[in-house]
Amino acid sequence: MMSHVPLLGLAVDHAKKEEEYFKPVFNAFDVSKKWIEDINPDAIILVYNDHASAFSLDLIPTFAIGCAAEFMPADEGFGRREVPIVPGYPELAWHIAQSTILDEFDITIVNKMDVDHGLTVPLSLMFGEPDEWPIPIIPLAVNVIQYPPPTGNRCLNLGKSIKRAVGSFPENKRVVIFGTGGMSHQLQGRRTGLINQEFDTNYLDKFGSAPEELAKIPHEDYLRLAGSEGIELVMWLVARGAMNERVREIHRHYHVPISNTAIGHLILENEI
Amino acid sequence: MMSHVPLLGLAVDHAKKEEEYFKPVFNAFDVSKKWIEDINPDAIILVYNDHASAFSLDLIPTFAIGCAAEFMPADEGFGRREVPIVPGYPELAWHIAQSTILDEFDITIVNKMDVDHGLTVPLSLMFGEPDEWPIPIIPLAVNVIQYPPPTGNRCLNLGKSIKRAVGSFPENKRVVIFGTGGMSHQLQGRRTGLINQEFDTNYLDKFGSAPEELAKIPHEDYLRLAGSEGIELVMWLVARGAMNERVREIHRHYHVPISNTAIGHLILENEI
Amino acid sequence: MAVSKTYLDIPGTFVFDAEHSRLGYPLNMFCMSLSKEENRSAFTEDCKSYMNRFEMTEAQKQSIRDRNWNMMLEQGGNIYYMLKLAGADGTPYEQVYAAMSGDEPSDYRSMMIGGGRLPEGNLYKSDWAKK
Amino acid sequence: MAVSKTYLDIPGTFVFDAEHSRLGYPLNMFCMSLSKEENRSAFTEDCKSYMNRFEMTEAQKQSIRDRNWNMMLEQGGNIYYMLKLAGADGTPYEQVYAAMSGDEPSDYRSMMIGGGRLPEGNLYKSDWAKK
Ligand SMILES: [Fe+3]
Ligand SMILES: [Fe+3]
Repeated sequence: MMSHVPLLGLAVDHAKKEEEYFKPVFNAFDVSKKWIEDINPDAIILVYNDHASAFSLDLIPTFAIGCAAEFMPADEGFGRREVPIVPGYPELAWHIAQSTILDEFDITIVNKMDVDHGLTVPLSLMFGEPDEWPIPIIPLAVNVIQYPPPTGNRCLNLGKSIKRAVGSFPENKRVVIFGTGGMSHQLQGRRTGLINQEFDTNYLDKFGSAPEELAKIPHEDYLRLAGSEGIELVMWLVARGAMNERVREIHRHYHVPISNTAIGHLILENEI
Repeated sequence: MMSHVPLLGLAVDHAKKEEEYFKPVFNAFDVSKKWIEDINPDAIILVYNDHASAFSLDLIPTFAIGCAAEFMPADEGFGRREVPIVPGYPELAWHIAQSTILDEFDITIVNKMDVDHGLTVPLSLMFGEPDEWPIPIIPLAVNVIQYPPPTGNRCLNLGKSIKRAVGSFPENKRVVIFGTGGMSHQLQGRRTGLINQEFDTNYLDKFGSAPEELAKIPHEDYLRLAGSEGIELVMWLVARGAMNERVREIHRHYHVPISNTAIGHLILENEI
Repeated sequence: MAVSKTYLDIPGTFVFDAEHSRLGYPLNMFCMSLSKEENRSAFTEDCKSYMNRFEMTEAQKQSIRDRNWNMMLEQGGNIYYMLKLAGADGTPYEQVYAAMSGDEPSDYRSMMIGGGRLPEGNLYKSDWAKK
Repeated sequence: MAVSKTYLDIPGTFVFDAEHSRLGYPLNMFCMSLSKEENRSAFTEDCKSYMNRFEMTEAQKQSIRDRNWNMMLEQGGNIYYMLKLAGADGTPYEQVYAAMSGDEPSDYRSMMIGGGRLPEGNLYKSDWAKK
């Protein structure tokens, strides 16, 4: 059994550290940086979405798990992002892949994949600008661009299956899982700029205590109430599912706006 | 509701029509050719596996559905197979993709894909050598090369979800589904050449009447009893799941060997 | 499972569903191609013949030539793909958002800093019809 | 779900699971590359430097040089990939099967025409140990 599956819900995309504007958010991460340094986990499962970098409309996996030994930062049109190569964890990633497929999740196994800002920005927020990332990463890409993404319920259940997988890994490892994306935002159309603080607050309130309730939110409600890109929040539920039923909140931060987005940030730990 | 979801279990791979050796098998397809001509369906869903042509170890989708308007025959090392371009059916394929994802199957949507002999050989067997394939095809690729493939139960349930999807398509269409692959065979190692006629006969006997029982067969039993490549039989269960609970057998043929493989061939129609 | 499209009454929003994705395929793949330097150069040098590499409709090409972001969306564009065109142009994303919203960039920025567009009055097409 | 590997006691069989796939990745990707004419030519012209494009172990390269199919399997080869090498060589698949089985091609063919290898005595490693 693993001793610990804490969760970290990150919600910053597209952030540029150098800008003054972002300072309050980066400051909020000081707590989180300290927290992960203390936890010092053996692996991070990073639930994120690819933004037309590794995948395109030619091939859209609903869930894809990165099993490679390393992942190159993607060239998103400005050359590769100047961050360290992302180290993988093939043994554990393959174990999760095999285990979740036998558990009837239809995951796509990926052995070669570039990872874009969706994965590397959360790392930068948590670890700053090191020469090497300090912890191996298992990328778990979720389709949230092509409608329909997986349902919230499916995401929560995948998380539960991942928890079982990590629990049955022959070695006892401390694993942290990041759920990224969201919170409410809309990047397109005449309604662009929609932010729903009430929706987000409710989500943050229930995330620890009543995830099954959040898992019932239909796609249409995300799209309507949290903005067309707010549907990324289903990715948080994968991370939540991987935790115990009972969790305690270690840290919470909510801020509007970063660019066009409400950003929320939550650290939970398992109650044992 | 759709009026009809017949199933065709095909099990010939790697066959070369010109060889005398294959004549008995091709003759057995005369019934099937006549049958499909009479049915004259609006679409064929073709459940098959890719043989390192469209996919590789770099990316292994458990289930992938082809939503493109057409699919090129793959170059498998001898130039593209000289068969017509495979026409797709984007409206229905996308409908199935959306519907099964909302139904919590984690399908990979594919909009560009070459199709190899796993898909085109069954077409040749059913339609001979036409200038154009007479019916649009929806390719459904299943991973059966990388262990673990989806469980038999998962395949059967995907079939049921496909049935619901076809049933909710706004237009009433006659759809045939081909399950391909199998039957018992082993292509590798010192045990190569294993054929298990008892296993195959039991499979054919229960396929119509007791698919839930077959869906419980664990992977290990396929590997041990039906040969390491016999596990391809799980693909038949997708097709079976897409049919009514009660079906009638229209045609059956079983022959050993084609090359290294026991070939079985079964046509079922829904009991209404 | 039947696919209901009740999301169609969300105002000012394009849900990137099957219909949109099929319509927008060539436009989005065009945008994505601009991630590569060599493609950006080819596009800059001769935008007409570069665009012809993709099987876009005349309306799609027009929307690109005009950098008319809402028209791209109507023609099946997906914002994540479209932002690659903005990136290639060096256009700040905020400018694209403001353009789609129909506001002046400074007004748009003020709205965002003030907490963004409120949900009230922005959830149903019928809300907007009243305006 | 725990991943049990009770299939390891099937005789004369390599299950292409995670361990095998990781081990065989460069060998299989090498084989797959031979689907392309240009790669086949490059391999034929200078097999050593062509093989060096893939990060194979010495044992993997040896198994390829020797066309030792069972050794390829031991080194993580997957038969569907390996058959691309046979295809590039123009070796009939039946010859590969016979070679792996350890039989003379004519004996192997007779066995297949006679109904194939029987399951009896071929289901457990312990069956083979008795022989
Ligand atoms: Fe995002
Ligand atoms: Fe096969």
